[in-house]
Amino acid sequence: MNLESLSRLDRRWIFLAVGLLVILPLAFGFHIAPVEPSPRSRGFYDAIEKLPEGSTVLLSGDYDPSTIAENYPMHLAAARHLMRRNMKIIALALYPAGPPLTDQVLHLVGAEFGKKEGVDYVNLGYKTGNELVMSSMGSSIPRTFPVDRRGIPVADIPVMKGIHNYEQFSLLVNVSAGFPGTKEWVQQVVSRYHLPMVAGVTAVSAPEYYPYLQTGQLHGLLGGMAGAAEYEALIERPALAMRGMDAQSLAHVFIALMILLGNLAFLGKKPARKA
Amino acid sequence: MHMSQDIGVWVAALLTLGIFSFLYRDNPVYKFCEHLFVGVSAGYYVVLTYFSSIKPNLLVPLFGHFVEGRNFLLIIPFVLSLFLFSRFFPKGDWLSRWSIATILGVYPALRITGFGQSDLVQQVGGSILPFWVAGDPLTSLNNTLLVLGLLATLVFFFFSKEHEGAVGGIAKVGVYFLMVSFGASYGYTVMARVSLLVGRVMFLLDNWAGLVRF
Amino acid sequence: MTVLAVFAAEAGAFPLEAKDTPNDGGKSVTLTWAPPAEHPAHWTLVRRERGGAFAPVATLDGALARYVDEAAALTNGASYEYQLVADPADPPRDSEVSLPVVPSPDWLDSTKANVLVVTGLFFIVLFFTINQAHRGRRWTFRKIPGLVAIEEAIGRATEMGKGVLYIPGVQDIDDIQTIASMILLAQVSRLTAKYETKLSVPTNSPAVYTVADEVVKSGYQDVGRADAYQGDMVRYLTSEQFAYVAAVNGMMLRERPAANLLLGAFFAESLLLAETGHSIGAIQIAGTANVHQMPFFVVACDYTLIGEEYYAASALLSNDALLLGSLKAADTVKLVLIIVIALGCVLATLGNPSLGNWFSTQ
Amino acid sequence: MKREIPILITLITGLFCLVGFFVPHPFVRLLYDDIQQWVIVIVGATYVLGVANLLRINMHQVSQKSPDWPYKIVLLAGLLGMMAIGFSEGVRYADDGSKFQWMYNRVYSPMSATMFALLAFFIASAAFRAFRIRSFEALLLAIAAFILMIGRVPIGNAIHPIIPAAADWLMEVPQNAAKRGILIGAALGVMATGIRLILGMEKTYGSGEGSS
Repeated sequence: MNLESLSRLDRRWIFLAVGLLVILPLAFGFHIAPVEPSPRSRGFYDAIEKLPEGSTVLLSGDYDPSTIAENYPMHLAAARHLMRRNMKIIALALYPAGPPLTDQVLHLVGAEFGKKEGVDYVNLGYKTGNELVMSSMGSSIPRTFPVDRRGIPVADIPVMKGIHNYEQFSLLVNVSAGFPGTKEWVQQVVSRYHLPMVAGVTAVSAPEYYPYLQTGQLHGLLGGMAGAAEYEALIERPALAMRGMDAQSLAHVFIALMILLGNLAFLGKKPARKA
Repeated sequence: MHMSQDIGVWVAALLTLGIFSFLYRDNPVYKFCEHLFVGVSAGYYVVLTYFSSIKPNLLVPLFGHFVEGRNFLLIIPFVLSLFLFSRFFPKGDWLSRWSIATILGVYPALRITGFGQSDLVQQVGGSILPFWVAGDPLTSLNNTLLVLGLLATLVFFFFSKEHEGAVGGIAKVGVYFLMVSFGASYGYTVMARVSLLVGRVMFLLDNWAGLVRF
Repeated sequence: MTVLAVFAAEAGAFPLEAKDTPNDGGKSVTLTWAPPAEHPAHWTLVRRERGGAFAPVATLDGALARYVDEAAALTNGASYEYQLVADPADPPRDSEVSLPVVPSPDWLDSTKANVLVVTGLFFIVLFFTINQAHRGRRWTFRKIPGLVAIEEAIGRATEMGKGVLYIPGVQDIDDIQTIASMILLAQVSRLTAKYETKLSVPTNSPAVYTVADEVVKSGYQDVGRADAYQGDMVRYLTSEQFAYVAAVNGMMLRERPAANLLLGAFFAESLLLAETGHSIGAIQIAGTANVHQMPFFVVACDYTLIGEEYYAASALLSNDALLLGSLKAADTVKLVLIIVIALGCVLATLGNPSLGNWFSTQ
Repeated sequence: MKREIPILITLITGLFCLVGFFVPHPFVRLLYDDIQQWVIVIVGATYVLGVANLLRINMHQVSQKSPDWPYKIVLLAGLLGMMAIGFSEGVRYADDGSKFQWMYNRVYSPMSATMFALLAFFIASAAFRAFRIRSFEALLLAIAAFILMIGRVPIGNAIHPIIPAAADWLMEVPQNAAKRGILIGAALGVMATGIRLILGMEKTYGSGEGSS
């Protein structure tokens, strides 16, 4: 096959190759390389690790099923890490389709560690208003969230006792897919109320949060499924993300090759036009 | 290998494959799934919004605990929320502008202070770094590069001067930094999209086909 | 024995500092203390209004060193005294009674002073430049290569006898990027009218359709070619994201436009549209402020208006005093920031980090 | 009057929220807190309005037998069915075993998760067909993309530990510098637009038909 015809290749062949490269390593589970935590994932881990046991933590799961593959593993791992260290978790979700995922995470991990809903953790659910909800919580959390996801008044929930605003939290753990999410929490809460924060985010949005890391507005960052895998390695609890890393690696190499091949085919076709 | 016996898993798997059929081309199965998705998600939003915002933050305090605290003031958002629906009546839609006007006041204000503090003031503060840190040449180099890259980028986005001479040269450096950052974004986007596919394949292989346990 | 116990309490007593909580809305007192090395399991915090009797406020963990009393019972302007009472009481390790404290609300949160100063200065510059622009002042701005390229692309489409496809993004008309796109569309439609080139504008929202149609119609009228305007130049396709992409890609493959203009807010569809446009060999010019999508445009398009360049292009074309004044104000502040950062870095290198600290809010 | 009252409302709510950031005194804060609570509810109502609108448009399309109208029936069935299930279950809609959650887990969630998984395929094809390295700028972009793509996954570390280290440095220094430049510029843009909106200077471009 010469380069000329390569450039006219039906793209559905590429689709097929991508599909196989993802399916095969998952189906047959071979192992390419171990996961090495990056400094940013370590920052996320350390921020939770150095909190005194029994602190109260705000866990905001701002994502929905469209990014479940990236965000759910980090949400799960964060909940495991927090419950292992006996933190009290106040959870919420500012994506409409987020609260059921928070329920799933908290119920699953709560059962693993024998934690009780209402006593050790609560899911406040969803509230309309995006970043306005964050700002309003700074004035009063019970007023912003009068009831939890199950309709129980927060005054009757033991874990909510004494929670008025951000003053009572030691850390904000945010799992974010975009808007509203990490950027808005930094803008409305971290900078304003000086609450320390770590974030686990989709890979698409990760690069734009690096400026917040350097200034200390974020103490740690998990970027995408790879970040989640690194965090799973740190808490020594391999799960979904680590098992996805082989397929992920192969697909990355394939796409890099596609860029190279595409440019070779293009060179073969006609001289480059100046940009 | 144990294919799932759960009808729910089958529904989920068939809908997943229905969406993937778009890869072959746009087709009726995909169209069916897409419309079902839009309908179900809209229905979901209404139920969720009612139970998580409208009922606990408006109806219960307003009609159940009218005299407590400042609850009586909730009559204002109650009326403004009703006004929103005035646009379904040909002559009443000016009323809905009152409701929109409250939203149009609050969000820009939140953004002005939010962006002003965290994306402007704080970022300027974070960029004021020493070019030389005693005994740490690597940090010194990184600080210098970070500051120069930022300044060059700002010069590129400076529109009051033609990009000629020294300014043009600095702006060009700014473009180089921008291109590196776009490359990073490209790499991360590839990672994100592949992960989502990995997630779906895991669902099909595990929950549906029962081939592997993840 | 009694004498001894009193003596022990005196010896063990440690100071308790009570202060009105700074930068707050009042009704709040911040208490700080250094807990004795062998602290009891708990403290009972007691409070009295001056002249009254002590009453318990809260039970605190013995290891704490700080507590903020925000009880609803506090009154601004009243004077209070506090004491920590050891629990269990034996051995007695109570704190001294604090000096009287008067909670009061503040008019300015001093930790936000830097934000106030920077925001305030920016707005002053902004109102000044907008006012100047309203009075007819026009500044010179740099050329934007992507903007020049749009005219060239339309010219080339004309030479080739092919059309121009204009995709105004996928956000609704209330999005600022879509509004900017409408300003650019006005200019593009004037050019296609002048050159008698076919223009297609597929939209994904009825509201964008309405505005875009109006913009194109008046563009054709502006250059006296109302006769060349056709009702099907602007079309509403569908609001569903991927269905819209599939439909627009279909249009590209059928109509084979010589120029693709992708100007507006784009999300995941950016790479699908740019790929198809690239495959039919069209000149592609893209502009968006969505940073995530920039890489796909940069590699597949001939020109890309990057972020602010995109807004600047629309401001320059609009000749609108508000937009031009805002552009000039942002430029002025950027120049100030460049100087401040450079100066701050030099000072920091010389060992004086005060400028950086002033900007820090963490 | 019809024109002035909305402008006045925007001005008052906007200024309260702006000033409330800097002034903690209850004189400002009480109403500042109230306004935020009110708008949370009003935003909720706009969601309901949006769905009512969707319902109206699609019913109209079905009755007009416009192209693709059978699909609009699917859409309407999904919408009304989901609402019927949710409201009939009442506050138990959120419980783990409810029918509403079944619909979420088995219908909504898989389709939502799959929509963007499609992009993995498209991104590979676009990499081959529309990633042209035809300038120095594009070359820089490509090199950064390569280092990130390989360095961010375990295979990079397996090839050589310098690759993930290079990826980290790239993210923290050059990419950080450029992103911060974009961030600062964008902040100025948002702030300028924001104050123009609050003060009623912004032309509401087609806002009448904008959200209808």
